[in-house]
Amino acid sequence: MDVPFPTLLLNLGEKMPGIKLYIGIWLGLVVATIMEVVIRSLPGPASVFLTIILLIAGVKAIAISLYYQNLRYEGIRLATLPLAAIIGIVFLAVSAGLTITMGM
Amino acid sequence: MPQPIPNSTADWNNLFNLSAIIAVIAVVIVIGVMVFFAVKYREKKGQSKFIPQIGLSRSRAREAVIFASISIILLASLTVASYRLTPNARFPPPVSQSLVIDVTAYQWNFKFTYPNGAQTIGECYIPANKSIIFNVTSSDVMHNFGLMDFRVKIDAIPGRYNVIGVTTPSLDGNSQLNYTIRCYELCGSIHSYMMAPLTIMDPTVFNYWLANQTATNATLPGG
Amino acid sequence: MNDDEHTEKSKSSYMPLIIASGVAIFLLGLAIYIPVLVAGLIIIVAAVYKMFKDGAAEKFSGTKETPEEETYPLESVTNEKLGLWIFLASEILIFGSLIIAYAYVRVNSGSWPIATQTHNVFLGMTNTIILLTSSLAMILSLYAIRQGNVKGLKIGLGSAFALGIAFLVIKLGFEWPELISKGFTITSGLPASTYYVLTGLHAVHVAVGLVAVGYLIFRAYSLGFTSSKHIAVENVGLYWHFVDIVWMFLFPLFYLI
Amino acid sequence: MFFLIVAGSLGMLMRTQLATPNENFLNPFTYDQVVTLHGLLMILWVLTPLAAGLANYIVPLQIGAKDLTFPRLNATSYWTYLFSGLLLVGTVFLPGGSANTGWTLYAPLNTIQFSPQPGATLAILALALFAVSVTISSINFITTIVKKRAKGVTWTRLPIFTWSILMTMALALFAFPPLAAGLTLLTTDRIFGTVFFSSTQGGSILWDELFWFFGHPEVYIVVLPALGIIAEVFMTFSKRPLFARKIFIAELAAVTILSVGVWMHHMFTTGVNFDVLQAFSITTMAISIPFEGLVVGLVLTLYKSRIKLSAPMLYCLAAMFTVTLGGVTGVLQAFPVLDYAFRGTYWIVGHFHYVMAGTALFALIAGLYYWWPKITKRKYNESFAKITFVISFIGFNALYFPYFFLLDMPRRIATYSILSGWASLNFDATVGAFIFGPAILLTLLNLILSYRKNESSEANPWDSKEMEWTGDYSGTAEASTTKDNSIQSKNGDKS
Repeated sequence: MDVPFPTLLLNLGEKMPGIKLYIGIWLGLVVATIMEVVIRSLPGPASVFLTIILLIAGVKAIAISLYYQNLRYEGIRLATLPLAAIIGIVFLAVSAGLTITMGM
Repeated sequence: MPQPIPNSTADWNNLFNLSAIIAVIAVVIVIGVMVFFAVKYREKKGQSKFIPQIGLSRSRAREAVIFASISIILLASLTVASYRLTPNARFPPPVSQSLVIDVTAYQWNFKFTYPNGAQTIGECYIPANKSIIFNVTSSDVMHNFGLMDFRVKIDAIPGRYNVIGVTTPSLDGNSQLNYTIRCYELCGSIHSYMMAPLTIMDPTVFNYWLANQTATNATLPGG
Repeated sequence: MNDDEHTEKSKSSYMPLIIASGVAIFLLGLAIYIPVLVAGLIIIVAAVYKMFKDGAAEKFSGTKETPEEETYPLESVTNEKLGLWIFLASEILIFGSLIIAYAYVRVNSGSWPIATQTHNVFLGMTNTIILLTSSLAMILSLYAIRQGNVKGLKIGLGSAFALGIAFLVIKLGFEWPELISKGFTITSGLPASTYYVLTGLHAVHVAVGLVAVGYLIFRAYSLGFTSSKHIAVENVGLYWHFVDIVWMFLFPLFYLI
Repeated sequence: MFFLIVAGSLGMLMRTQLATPNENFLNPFTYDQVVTLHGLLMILWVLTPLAAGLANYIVPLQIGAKDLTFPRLNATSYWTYLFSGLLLVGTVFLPGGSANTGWTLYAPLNTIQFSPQPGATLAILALALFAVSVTISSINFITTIVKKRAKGVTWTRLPIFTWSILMTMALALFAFPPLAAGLTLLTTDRIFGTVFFSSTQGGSILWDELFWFFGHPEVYIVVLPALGIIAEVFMTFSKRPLFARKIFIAELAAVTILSVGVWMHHMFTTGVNFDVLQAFSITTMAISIPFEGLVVGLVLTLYKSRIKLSAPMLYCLAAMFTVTLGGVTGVLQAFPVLDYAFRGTYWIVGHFHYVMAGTALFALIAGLYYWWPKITKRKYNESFAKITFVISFIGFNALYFPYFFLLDMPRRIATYSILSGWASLNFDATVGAFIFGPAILLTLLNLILSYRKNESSEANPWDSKEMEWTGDYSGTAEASTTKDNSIQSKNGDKS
């Protein structure tokens, strides 16, 4: 518990990637958004849309939280907070979902 | 002549007594030990504050595991017992072998619709020695179709049909058996009065009554 | 609880009391009589303005931990950032539950209007890109101030603010009137309910974010940030990006699927 | 405190109403409102903040911090809490009265169609404001406990009460947002005419899900601090280290995590998919195992000790009794088939009053007595405290034990017929209520009186080994034994 913590990690929060990376990410996000819309306009079963589009959305969210919210450089310990919340939500979603689909 | 106890109630009582006994034993042990300690190790006058250490610095993993496993065994056995009973209520015998009654709860009464379309309000008549399936829903707020004499309950939820099944006992000597259906979910001001008598009759009498219902599709005066 | 009062006294500020009472009066009005709501709103706005003036929002920030405190396992994180992340976790839970509610009623109800026919996908996409861009502006302003570039900070914040405004204008000024004219009003059944409540709540978050960004701009001009002193920029940024993330999900859920 | 008295008197009103069959002391509608307010106030505005209030003073002391991390946020949380409570109480005076749906606010009875009075809307908004307040303070506490521990207060040496508060607050952080979401939907339903809960497309089940996802953790939000207090008091008054401290903490954590995963046992009779319900009944039984571990650990703490039966200790023993009884009755409800009979009856009422009113209230009073000299530098009247304890304990059991025999009496009924045969037990309960209520009032009076005659107490009246009393956070004394899992045991050695 009381291990001495490497001092070089202490100012990780301050470490930031270059400006180019941010703009690159932004371009990627915009492209992803347009892709979502394009995919929607393609013919095909709705369930496929749902999965693909939500996957893209998830990727976008992760990208934002990793780079814009700087989580990638904060280390996993801080990330556990949102992760815990997401796990809780997924749990609620699954249980609630079961009560719809298989409810008698 | 005393009213017979429905099977579901008998099973329920057995399970309840069993688990209640275990529970009481558990309470008695825990509290007994606690009170015993509290009395035995009470601080006496002029007693030195110095107490000999007995190895408390040691981790108590073993004891914890033992306690946990004991309770796991108890709970598991009770669980098995309880799941053996559960299906009686939730998964009744097929519709073909049973009388299906649609129950619509509303503020503040129950409406019973019989297979032949006959309706009664605020009172229910069912034959003895038969498996009955209540198909419960609600037309306004959330109610609860509670049949405590059979130890079963199911929520009456708008937009949703919930099934609860009971097997009626035989009359054994009584002309008819009288039970009460209550609402067990707060549903508004008159909740306290929301109940309906459940009458179990001899099957032939019941069929005659039901036939009459269809002939003159008269709904009985609501309770 | 007396203990809270003790803390309150020792800090001798009436701002929390004023804000709380304002919110309370606001809710009172919301429930009973709308003019009261306005009164509450005025109190809140006044309090917020007061906080702008004396930068009290900074005083809300925590006391710095002294080096001889145990901070395992989060040594590298400031108290404010930790607190903000905890807050964001709760926000995740709120929006998550709302989205679950949406999915729940949607799956339960047999028929659901086809999104692309109800909603204007183009406007939705524009809004998405606007939000993304404002996020970019936000992070770039943080980047700028880390370099000590105050001008860049001001530009970044300004554009983020403007884009946020643009988002709200498009949503409330164009989309909702269009939908309402189509008879897709808030009272017209579950699809409308879910849409207006979720996007509405998101819009409220955007508005709150705008206030915060406005505060940052105000600070940037009055007291000023330096390359070492810019916790507020980073934390507001975190919140802003979170609002962005939420929209990343709301957009496909409502406009595409 | 104020809310405690209000809610308590509401409870008395109910008991008066139910004392005799066909009573017309309150009309049914008023009775429903009383039920609702009593539930909401007691659970949310009394028990939860009482623990938070104690923690607000004790946690910084226990971890050697000057104050919470965000004093302003703390104040904000307090004032929002106060105003939300005032709003809720205020709803009574509105035309049409307050919410009449029971504290579970089941849909669709909570919608505008079935409870049109504005008071209900305001009550819901007050609840939302309270959720905000709780979220703020949980942010504050978690940050404080993680970041502001004095040198030497490592996670291993963190006092049990602080542990319990940490977990309580984490749980609150998890539990309240879904409630807030549900309340948002409900508010828009009531004000802007959306149709979430009035819809028949699973509206009311949806409310169940959201509400109980909050509702069951809330029970543990109330109970965990109580356990923390009991542990502290046991350690101090038995001069013993906590039995198997690390395991105790691990069990606390297990309870915390599991408690998020059991809420559907409140929905056994909603007729939703039965496999899910059985899974949840298993998790419910799973949670009882670490919980039992906690109780056993506490009891074994007393083994071979020197117990001083002061008032806090007595209250904690009482709390142990009630938590055990409430716990086992809870386990019985974990079986769906048994719950078919229990649901919505006075058995349930008895169960959760034993857990909440019993455990939480007794333990919190114990905490008040225990830390009173620390908080106010005053001495309370010990013998008076003991007398009030005896009275309140007798009253409590006279009040709630009969409920276990009212197995078929529906809860929240305003009255019942003489034929039901519930009269005598209800009368007992009412008598108990009229013993219990005044006893609690006397307890408060005792604390207040200790202010009046200012006879100051010494710094550490219980000569406790806990850090908030000794003020020694360095842990240097135990530095040699950091591997030792129980610091206090070394303290015992030295003493």
